[in-house]
Amino acid sequence: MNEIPISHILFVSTALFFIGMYGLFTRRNMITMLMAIELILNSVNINFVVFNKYLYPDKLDGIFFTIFIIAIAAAEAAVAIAIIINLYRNHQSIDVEEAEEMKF
Amino acid sequence: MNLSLLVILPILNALLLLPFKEAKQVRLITLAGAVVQFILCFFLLYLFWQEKTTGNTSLMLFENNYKWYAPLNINFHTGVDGISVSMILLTAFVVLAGILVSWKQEKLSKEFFFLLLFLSAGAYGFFISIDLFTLFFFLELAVIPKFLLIGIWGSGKKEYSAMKLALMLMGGSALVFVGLAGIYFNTNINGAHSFDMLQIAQSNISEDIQKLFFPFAFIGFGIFTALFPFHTWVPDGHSSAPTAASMFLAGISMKLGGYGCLRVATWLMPDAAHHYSTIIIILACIAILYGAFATMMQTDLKYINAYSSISHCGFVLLGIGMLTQTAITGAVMQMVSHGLMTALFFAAIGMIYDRTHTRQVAQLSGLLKVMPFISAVFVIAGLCSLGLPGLSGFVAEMTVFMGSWQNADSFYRIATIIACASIVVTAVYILRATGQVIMGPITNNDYKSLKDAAWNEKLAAVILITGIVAIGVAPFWLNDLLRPATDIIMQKISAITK
Amino acid sequence: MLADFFILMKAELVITLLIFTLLFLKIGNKEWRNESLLNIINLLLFINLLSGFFIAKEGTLFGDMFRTNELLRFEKNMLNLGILIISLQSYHWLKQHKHVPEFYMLLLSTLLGMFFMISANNILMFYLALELSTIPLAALCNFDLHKKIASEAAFKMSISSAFSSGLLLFGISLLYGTTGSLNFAEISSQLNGSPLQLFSFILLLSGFTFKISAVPFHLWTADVYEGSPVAVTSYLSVISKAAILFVLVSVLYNVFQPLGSNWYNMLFVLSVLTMIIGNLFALRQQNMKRFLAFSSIAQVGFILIGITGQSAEGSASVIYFVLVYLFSNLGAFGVVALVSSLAGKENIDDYKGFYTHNKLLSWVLAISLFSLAGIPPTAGFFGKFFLLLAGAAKGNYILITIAALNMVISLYYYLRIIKAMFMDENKNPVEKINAGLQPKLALAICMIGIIVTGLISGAYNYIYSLVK
Amino acid sequence: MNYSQYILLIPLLPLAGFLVLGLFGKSYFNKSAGIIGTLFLLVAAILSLYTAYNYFFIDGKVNGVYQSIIPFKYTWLSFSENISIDMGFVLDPISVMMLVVVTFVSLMVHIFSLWYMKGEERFSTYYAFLGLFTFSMLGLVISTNIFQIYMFWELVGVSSYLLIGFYYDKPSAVAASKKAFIVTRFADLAFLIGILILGFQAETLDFGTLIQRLTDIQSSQFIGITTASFFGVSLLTWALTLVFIGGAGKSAMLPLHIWLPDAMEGPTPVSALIHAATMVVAGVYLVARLFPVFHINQASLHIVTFVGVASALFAAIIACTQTDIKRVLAYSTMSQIGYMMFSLGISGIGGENGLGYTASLFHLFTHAFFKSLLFLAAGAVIHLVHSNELKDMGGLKRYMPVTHIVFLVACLAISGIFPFAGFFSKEEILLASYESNKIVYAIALFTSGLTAFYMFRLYFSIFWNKQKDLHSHHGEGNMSMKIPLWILAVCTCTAGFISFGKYVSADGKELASHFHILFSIVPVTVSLLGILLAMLLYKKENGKPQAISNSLGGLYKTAYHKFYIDEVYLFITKKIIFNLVGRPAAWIDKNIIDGIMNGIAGVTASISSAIKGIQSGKVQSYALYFFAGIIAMAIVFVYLWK
Repeated sequence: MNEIPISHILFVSTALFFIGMYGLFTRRNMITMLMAIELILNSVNINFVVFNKYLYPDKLDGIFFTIFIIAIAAAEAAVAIAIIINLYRNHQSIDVEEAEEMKF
Repeated sequence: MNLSLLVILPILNALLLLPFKEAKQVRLITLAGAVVQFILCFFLLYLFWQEKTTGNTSLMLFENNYKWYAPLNINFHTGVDGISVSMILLTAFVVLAGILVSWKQEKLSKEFFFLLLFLSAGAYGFFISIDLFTLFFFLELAVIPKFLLIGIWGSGKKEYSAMKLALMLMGGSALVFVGLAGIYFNTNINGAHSFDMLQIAQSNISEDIQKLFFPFAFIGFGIFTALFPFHTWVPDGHSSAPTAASMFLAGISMKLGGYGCLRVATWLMPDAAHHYSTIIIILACIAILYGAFATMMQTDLKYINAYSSISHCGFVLLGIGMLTQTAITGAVMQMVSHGLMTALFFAAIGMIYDRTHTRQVAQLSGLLKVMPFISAVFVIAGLCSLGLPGLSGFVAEMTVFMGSWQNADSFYRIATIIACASIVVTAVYILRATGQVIMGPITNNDYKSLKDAAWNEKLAAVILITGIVAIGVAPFWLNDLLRPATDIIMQKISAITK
Repeated sequence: MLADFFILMKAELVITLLIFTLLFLKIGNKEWRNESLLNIINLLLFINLLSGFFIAKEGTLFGDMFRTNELLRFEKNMLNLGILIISLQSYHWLKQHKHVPEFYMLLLSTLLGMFFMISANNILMFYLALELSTIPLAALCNFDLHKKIASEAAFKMSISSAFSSGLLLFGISLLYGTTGSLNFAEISSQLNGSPLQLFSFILLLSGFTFKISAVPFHLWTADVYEGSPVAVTSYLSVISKAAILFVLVSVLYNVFQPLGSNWYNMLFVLSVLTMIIGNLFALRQQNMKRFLAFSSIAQVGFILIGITGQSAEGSASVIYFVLVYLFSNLGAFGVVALVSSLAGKENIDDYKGFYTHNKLLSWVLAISLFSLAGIPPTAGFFGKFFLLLAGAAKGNYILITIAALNMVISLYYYLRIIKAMFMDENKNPVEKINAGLQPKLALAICMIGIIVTGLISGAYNYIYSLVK
Repeated sequence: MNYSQYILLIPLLPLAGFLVLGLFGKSYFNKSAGIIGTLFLLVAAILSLYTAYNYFFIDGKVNGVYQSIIPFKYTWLSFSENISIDMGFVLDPISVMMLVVVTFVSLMVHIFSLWYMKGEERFSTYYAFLGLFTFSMLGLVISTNIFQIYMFWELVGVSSYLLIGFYYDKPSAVAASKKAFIVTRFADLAFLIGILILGFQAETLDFGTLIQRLTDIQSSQFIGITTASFFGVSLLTWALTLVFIGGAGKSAMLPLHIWLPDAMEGPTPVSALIHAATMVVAGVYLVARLFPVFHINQASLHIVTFVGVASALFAAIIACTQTDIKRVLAYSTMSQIGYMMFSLGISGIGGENGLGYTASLFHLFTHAFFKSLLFLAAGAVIHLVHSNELKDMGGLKRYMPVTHIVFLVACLAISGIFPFAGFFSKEEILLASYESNKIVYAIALFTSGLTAFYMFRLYFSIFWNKQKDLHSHHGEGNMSMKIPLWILAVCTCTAGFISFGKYVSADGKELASHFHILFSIVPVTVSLLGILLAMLLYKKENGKPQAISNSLGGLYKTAYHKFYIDEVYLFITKKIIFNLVGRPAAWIDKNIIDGIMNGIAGVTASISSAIKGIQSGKVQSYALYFFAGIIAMAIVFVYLWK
């Protein structure tokens, strides 16, 4: 069976990374921004898995790392969403442009 | 004698003030401490003479070397030579007089005296340091008390002046730091870097390195001693400061710079000093004449004295730049002399200001009639400033001129002549001020009921005048004190000029 | 083996124990009065601090993932001390707060994360610990739930840190891709300076410098500091920075040693930028916390110089400076916390005439600021001096000159506060503040620390011997 | 004879007087200050007379040459092995002569002031200052070291300053004292530079050694100083000229004389002491002291001659037009010092050639008596009429007979009428100039006539002329005023008969007295003509002087305004120094240099606010900066700067 070349997969992960980046920079909805960050993390996950599978198949370091990232991303999202909810209580909005009171 | 006492005593004295609340107690304790310190300094002089006359020829006397930051080879290394002793004496005089002058300090007197003592501790520490780290430590230690003294107890645009002073002096010490770091990393004593001046003086730093770091050290210290064009903190700082702080500032703090220029920059980096001497001399000459001319146009007594300090400190730098033994001795003498004289001047101005509440020359007149003592003090300070024989200014200036003239080269000679020319300009501004303030008819009726100096002010003035006259009438003792020390500096310089 | 486990992980275990104790206190039926609760907690934190000084051992655990030694133990003790001081200082704030145990649970969780981070010997371990120390912090920022700016701060904190950890992870993944290992020692042996490795290192470095808020990764700092409760701000600016700095030093010095000349240049640029930008922003600030935020950014610039020293002196000076910085910054924050919670004022203008009624507090703040500015005889002078000296050892005098001149700029804004307190007139200066025992104790510790750690060379010499 | 036992007391006694009265006078001796000061000086005067006796008649002379004896010398400040400032005491003919003159005149002034200054608020201060001045002047004349002379030079300057400004609440006095000090200070600058050149080229500051080295054309020092040149003029000429400028400043020679007339603001006895008899001749003394060196450098000696002659003539012309009696006397002093100067200038060394030297010092000696007499007498007059202006005076001879007589004596003396002192000394000067330079002689002769004219103009205007009625006056004064006048008058009559050349000469050897009756005819006649003219014009009140001055028009006006030299100076100082140097310096300092310092702060602040936009408060832009930072770092550090 012909394996998919590593560069293809890396292309996907990098694309995912930048898509996430783009989302983060441009979305005004805070939840969407969080989702964009999840995209970045997922690109990292792909990277780890791919590197592990293709380059260092004898150890499972990368895979483990991926699992931990998934777990932590969940924790992060939980806290972030809690904060966003609280922010919504205070601001009556989850538009990121509402949260620009402190500057300069 | 353990020199650390000189630092510890004022600090202990300052700490002792803390529990007391009454202004009376505070100033008594301060005065007592200052008197003890004064006596201690004379005792030091006595011991120093004794050592010297018994033939002790070591570079530094009463050396003490405590390990401090061993991994970096930083030690608390103290010791004195003739130059330091004279500076210490100067400090003792000015401190005592300054405390006496501010006897009536009502506002926050505890803090005031605390800071004064702290400042004096910094100065003493600076002069006894052999280790460059401690030297730098004490140099910076003396900056912030000045900021607070000016900012809290000052007058006029005090916050601006205080800030300017602090920033410019810190800028100076930042440059000094770079210079010191350069020296430190380019000395190699048994495989280790060193801050110890005695060791550095023996190891030879290569000429290129010296040329690189000399400007840092020299300009850095130069800012403290009003090196043109970094002198602008002087007029504002001095004029906004309360009397005692002005005295300290001009009398002691500016001397830290001169001492540093000589001891650190010139002594440790003689090649570079030689290389840059032309620039130093030019700057010093500019400071001397330009300061004097700028003084002529001032209308505020404190500004007059501040600008004249720029001019007078120019002599210090000139003496150092000339690199002859006599000139360097003269530079140190000028430091001592200027310290005493300018402190006296500021004391007199402060006394006048306390009574008339103005320092504008145009608003004052005929004070001789109502306050003969203060007027006499003012005149004596003025005469010292313009270099009257019998007072210290003359001795110092003439020594600088003599030393400068020793360089048989028309550049040096013309520089000397330019510097000499300042004696005329000095006379002009001093006499203008005296003529207006002290003499003439009393124009303001309020002045007719003013009182002459109180005991504390008289005592302060007498102390300073004693110092001035002691040098002016019998300069040989100071000369004998300084010569061996400058000789050592000269040995390094003459090694390269030959 | 088991004994080893307990001894080596003692610091972490004690913290965990504390967290669980608090948890039980919370879920227990008894309604505690806040005052007694706080006193108990402070006592526990004190015991925690003491426990750090006994029974020590060096070694590694979990297949080389976790290690500990004298130096790390000392660093952890420093953090313990810091957390005790912060806890004492936030007494007045927490006294009126509904969620005292939660606060400490979150706080101690982050501390636990930092301990693991310091001890990490594996990049996975490091990442996990980093997240443990970050995620609760975002929650802590929002601890004053009803405050608008607090939630804004928390949001900025969580998004920024998530973003930065995303980039950090991306870097780690690339690093993993090029070296094939997660173990520090193995990574180090695989480094060859290829562009991909350099890129991954830059990403990694950005993650670190984000945490210590070096320019240009610092932008979140000011907003978060300003919005958060003072206790959290001081925690962020001192403890969290300190922990990351410890790790940064050890990672750069040990793991990325092969890329030394590369990261030297990077740190050079970063430190210059950080000092200058931090200073320039600090000049204009009106809010005390925001001001201290920028001042701490500028401080980081100086610390980076120490790191560039790439020598035992360098890392010793960094750790020493962190100790000094801990005392100084907490001293300043202590006063700010008191004024904020008891007088409700946070602006610099409010500090005008502060000296009229609060002599002692003014001096405490003044001395702390002097220490931050590096004025003798405070420890800050020594700290800065050693940092710059360590940096100068490389012969990069341009960096040193810039740094020295930046110290002058920084002096300006510190003196601005001093000026406001001592010199400026104010019709309604802050009334006399009755600090109470706990904050006083905290401030006393800071003052003693500021004076003693500098004038007495013991601290530095000890750290130096550990580093060596 | 061992001088050192008492000789130091001569300068130290006045100093002691200064210290005692200066420190405690106000509180303890305000009434008795005069007596105390006078007693101190009396002792000093007796001691110096005794010294003079000892020196001139007992042990000064060795092999027919007067030696210079140094009974005391102390190294005050040493700069290097060779160069040091010594405080010493030299006895040689001129210093001993000056000792006598200074102490004697000072004593007279002290006594005179007892009456004149009575009731002054600062009576004790006055005597303290007199003591200080006397001390400084004595120190000056006994100097063994060129730097010592400079020190005392400055000290006399300051004493003069203090005494001119004695009436400190008079603005004119304050201005005058300031002017006197600054002008002389300016000259001192030249002196100082001259000293530096001489001292370092001769490698000594000691007078004896210096003169010895610089007159020995073989010595390396002499070769050094003459071969080195600056702007094409040898260093020796420079040095001597500069030293002479110093002397000219103190002696009010053209063009540095402007302070002297103004200095008359001081109390009149002070003018008698300082600005007539002693301090102003310091310049002459200085040139005389360095005379051997001057002599070897004729160029500088020519300058001395030229300046002396010009001053003599110039001052005499102005003196004819002034109406303030003290100013007339001041210009007359200047003119007489001009005589002394050019007399030195034309002199040679040894035998007949040295006549000018002897004559000059002889004139100095006699001038001291008659000029201080004139001043004291004028003081008495002023005390009576309370004015310095001639128009307030007239016909005073009936009120003050004593003053009248002594004034007449002094006028005759200064005009050079036999047998008064001035006659002898002036004859010698004229003779010396006749023998060496006819032009100088002619000018001197003319000036001599002018001198007689203006002095008698003064005399007649004061004591004759219109009859003024003084309704209330307090008499001529008591004995303490009359005694000094008489003593000085007697001296004025007799001093001329001393055969001065026996004691003071350029080479220390005896010089026979020069007195040719035939030669004297011309000068005396000229003087008599001057007197006659003055008598015609001023003895009776009439309109002739006015008519003459009107007919002279511009010339008179120019002379009356002292040739506008004051105005020139004022222009230079006010317009050029103040406005073109001082003001710009202050401006530059305030605006440019300080402006740069403040500008740095300002620029920092403006950068700070310019970049505040980075901190926009938008978390997304923060992330963007973050990312941009990474990209930038990646580009820089991965590819550009490894």
